[in-house]
Amino acid sequence: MNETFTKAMARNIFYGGAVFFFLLFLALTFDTVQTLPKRDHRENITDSVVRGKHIWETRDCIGCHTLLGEGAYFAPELGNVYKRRGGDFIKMWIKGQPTGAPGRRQMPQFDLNDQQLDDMVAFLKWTSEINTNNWPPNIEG
Amino acid sequence: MRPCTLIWLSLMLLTVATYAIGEAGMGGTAVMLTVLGIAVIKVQMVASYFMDLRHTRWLWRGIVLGWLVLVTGLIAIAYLTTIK
Amino acid sequence: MIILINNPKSAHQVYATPPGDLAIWFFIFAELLAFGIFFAAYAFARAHNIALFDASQQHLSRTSGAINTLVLITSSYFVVRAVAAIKQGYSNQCARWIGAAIGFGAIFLAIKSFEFYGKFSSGITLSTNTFYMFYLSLTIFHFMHVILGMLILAAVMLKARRGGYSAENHTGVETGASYWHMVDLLWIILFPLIYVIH
Amino acid sequence: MQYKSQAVAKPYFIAAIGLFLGQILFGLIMGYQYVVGDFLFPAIPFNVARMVHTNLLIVWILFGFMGSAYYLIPEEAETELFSPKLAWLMFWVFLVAGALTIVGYLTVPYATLASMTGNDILATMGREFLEQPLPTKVGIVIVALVFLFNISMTVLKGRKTSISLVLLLGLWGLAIFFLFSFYNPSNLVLDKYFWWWTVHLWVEGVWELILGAMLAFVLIKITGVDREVIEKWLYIIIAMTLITGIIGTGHHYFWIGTPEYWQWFGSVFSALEPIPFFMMTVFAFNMVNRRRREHPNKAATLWALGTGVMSFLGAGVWGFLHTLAPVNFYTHGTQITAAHGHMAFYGAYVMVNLTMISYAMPMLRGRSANSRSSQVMEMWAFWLMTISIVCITLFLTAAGILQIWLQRMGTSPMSFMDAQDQIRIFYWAREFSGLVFLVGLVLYIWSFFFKNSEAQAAE
Repeated sequence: MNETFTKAMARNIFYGGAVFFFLLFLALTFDTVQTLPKRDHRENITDSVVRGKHIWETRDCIGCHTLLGEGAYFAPELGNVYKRRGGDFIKMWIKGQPTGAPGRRQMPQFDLNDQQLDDMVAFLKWTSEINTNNWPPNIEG
Repeated sequence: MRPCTLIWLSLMLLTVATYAIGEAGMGGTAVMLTVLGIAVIKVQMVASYFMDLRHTRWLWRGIVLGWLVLVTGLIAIAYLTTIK
Repeated sequence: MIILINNPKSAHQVYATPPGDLAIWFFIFAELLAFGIFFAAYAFARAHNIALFDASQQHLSRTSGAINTLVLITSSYFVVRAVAAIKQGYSNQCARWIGAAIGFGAIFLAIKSFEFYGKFSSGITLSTNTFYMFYLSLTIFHFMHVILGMLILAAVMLKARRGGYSAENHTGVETGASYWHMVDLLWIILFPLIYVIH
Repeated sequence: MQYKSQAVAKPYFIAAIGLFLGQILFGLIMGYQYVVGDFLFPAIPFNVARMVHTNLLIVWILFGFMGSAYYLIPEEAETELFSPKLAWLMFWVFLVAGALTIVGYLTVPYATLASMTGNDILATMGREFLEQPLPTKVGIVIVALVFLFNISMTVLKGRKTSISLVLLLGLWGLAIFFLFSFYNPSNLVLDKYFWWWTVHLWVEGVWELILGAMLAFVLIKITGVDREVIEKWLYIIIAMTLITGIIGTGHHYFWIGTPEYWQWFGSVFSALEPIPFFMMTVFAFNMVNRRRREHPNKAATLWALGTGVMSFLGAGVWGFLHTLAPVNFYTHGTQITAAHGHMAFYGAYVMVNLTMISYAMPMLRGRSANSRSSQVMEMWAFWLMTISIVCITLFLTAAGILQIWLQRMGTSPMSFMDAQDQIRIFYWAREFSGLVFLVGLVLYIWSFFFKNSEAQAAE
C-alpha cells in the first residue's frame, strides 16, 4: 500500500467523517428532545416522582436491579414492577427486607419512612408508563 | 460528441423515462422490475464512465457492481414477496 | 498511478487502483454499505405495511424528485468535464466546471429544502409514520452528503484556481470527483425507490 | 527510555496494576454472591461490591491511559514532559481521591455517603459507573484537566506526530464527555439519554482513539515499520470508528422511551461497528508480519496481537450478537449484555493497557526487554487471563440464552429469580473461570519480579 492512499487524505476523511456524523447525531438528538414530550408523559412528573428518583439514586438500587433494562443483572427488572406487582406489594417488600433466607440473594433494609416509600412507588409508577416501544417482552421483565 | 456527454444524455433520458412511468402511476411486478432495471443501468453507467472505473482493475468495478446487484436484488425480493 | 496493462493499440491503460486517493474509496465503500443497508431496510419495512407506504408516497412531489435527479446527474457530468480538463492541464477550465457543478449542487439543495419545508410545515416528522421516517432519514442523510460533497468540491476548486493541479498531478480532483459521483449514484437509486416504485 | 521524564509513567502503571488486582478480587466476591446470595451480607452487599468492581476498573484504566500518555508523549514529541512535578502531584491526588471513594463505598451506607458529600446540592450519584460522590467527580475533572494541560503543552513545544495528535483528541474527548455525568435531570428518559453520552461515546468513541494511538505507538516500536504506513492505517481505522460509533449510540436508545427511528439508525450503524476492530486486527498482524526488526520483547508483541483479536471478538462479534433491535428486544438486560461487557472491556481496554505496560515497564527499568523466563511467565499470564475471559463470556452467554428462554419466551415465562435458579451452574463455572483469571493476574505481577541478570541492555 504505497502512495496509492496518502496519510493526508486519510486524516481528511477522519476529520470530515467525525464532524459529519457528530452533526447528524446532534440533529437526531434535537429531533429526539423535541419528540420526547409526546412519549414520556413528563407532565406526570410530580414532586413525589422527583423525590422517588432521588431515593432510587441515593440507595444505589441500580447496583443490583435493572431499570428499563439498564443496570445490574443481580435482581429483577424494576422498570415495569409497578404493573407486575402494584404499589402496596412494593412497599411491603421494601419494608420486609432482608429475608435472611440462607444462601438466597439479599436486599438491604433501607429504613425508608412512609413518605419515602410513597415517593419510591410514584417514581416506579411513572417509569412503568414511559413509552418504551413495548419493552420488556412480558410482565416478568 | 464526447463519450461522457453521450452518457450524460442517456442518463437524462432514462431519468425522464422513470419519471414518466411514475407519473403514469403504473404498479405491479413488471413495472417495478423495469424501474429497478433502469436504475441498475444508470448506476452502472455512472460507475463505469463517470467514475472511470472501466479503466481500472476488475476488482474495483466488481465491488461497486456487486454491491449494486445485491442491493437491487434485495429490493426486488422485498417487493416481490408482497406483490404476489 | 500504477499502470497494469499498457496496451498501445487500444491507447488506454488499465490502472491498478481507481481514480483519486484510495482512502476516499474506503470511505465510499463504507457509505455504499450504510446506504445499501438502509435501502434494503426500507424495502423490507415496506413489505410489512404496503398500504401505509403507498398512501404516504402519494404525498411526495415526484416532479421535484425527478428534477433533482436531472440536476444532480448534470452536476456529475460537469465534474467529469472538469477531470477531463485538468488531465490536459487546463486548471482554470477545471475550476469553472467544478464551480458549475457546485452551482447545480446548490440548486439540488434548494429544491430539496423547499420539499422539506413543505413536509415540516405540515407537521410531518421522523416519528409520523415508518414511511416518513425512512423518507426523511434517507433524504436528510443524502442531503448532508451533498453538502459535504460540495465542501470537498469547493476545496478542489480553490486549489485548482490557484493552479495547484497539473496534467501530471491531479489526484485531488479525481478524489473529489469520485466522492461527488457516489453522491449522485446514491440518489439515482434513492429516487426510484422512494418516489416511484410502489 | 529516551527522556528521563518518562519515568513518571512508572507509578501510574504500578497503581494501575494494583487497582486491577482489587477489581478482580471484588469481581470474585460478586461472582460468589451470584451463587451464595448472602455471602458477606450485610457487610458488603452486592451493589457495593459492584460499585467497587466497576469503579476500580474505570480508575485503573484511566491510570493506565495517563501512564501510557506520560510514557508515549515525550518520546513522540521528542522533548521532555512539560512538568513532571505536576504529573506526580496529579498521581497522588487521583490515587487518594480514588482510594477515599472506595473506602467511602465500603464503610458508609451509600445514602449517608451521598448526604455527606453534597449530593443534595447537586445530585450526580446513584447511576451505573457514575456512582462517585460529587467531590470525587470534581477531582476527576481537575486531574483530567491538569493532565491534559501537561501533555498538551509537551506536544505543543515538541514534534507533532499523528499518534500524539490522535491520543490528545481521544483524551480531550474523554474529559469533555465526562462532563455529561454532572447532568442528572429528574426526567429519567433524558437522564438515560445523556448518560450514554458519557458511557457509550467513551467506550465506543474516544476511548477507541486512545486505543488506536497506543497500539500504533507500540507497533511502530516493536515492528519498526515506518511511521507513515502505520499512521495512515490509524487514521482510516479511527475514521471508521467515529463514523460508525457516533450514530451507533442509537443501539442504547431502543427501549428507554426514545422515538422508534433509533431502532433503525442504532441497528444499522452499530452493526458496522465491528469493522474498525476487524481492520485493527488485520493491521496488527499485517504490521507484525512485515516487521523490519526482531524486537526482544516478545510478550508485548503477543499482547498487541491479542488486543486486536480480543477486541474484535469481544467488542465486535459479541457486540454484533445483540445489537440489532429485534434481537436486542429479547437480550436487553440479560446476562448476554454482561458477557459482551466482560470480553469487550478486557479485549479492548485492559489488553491495550497491558500491551503498553508490558512494552514500557522494561524500558522504565533500564532494559529493552525482560529476561526470557520473565517473558515466558508473562505469556502464561496472557493465555490464562485471555482464556479465562473467553470462558466467562461463553458461560454468561449460555446463561443469558437460557435466561431469555425461560424468562421471556414461551407461554408460561418464569419469574426472574426462578430463572436465575435454573442457571446457577453457569454462575459456578463463571466463578471458577474468575479464579483462573486471578491466577493469571498473579503470574503477570510475579513476572515483573523475576531476576533479569541476562536481560539485554537498554535500547
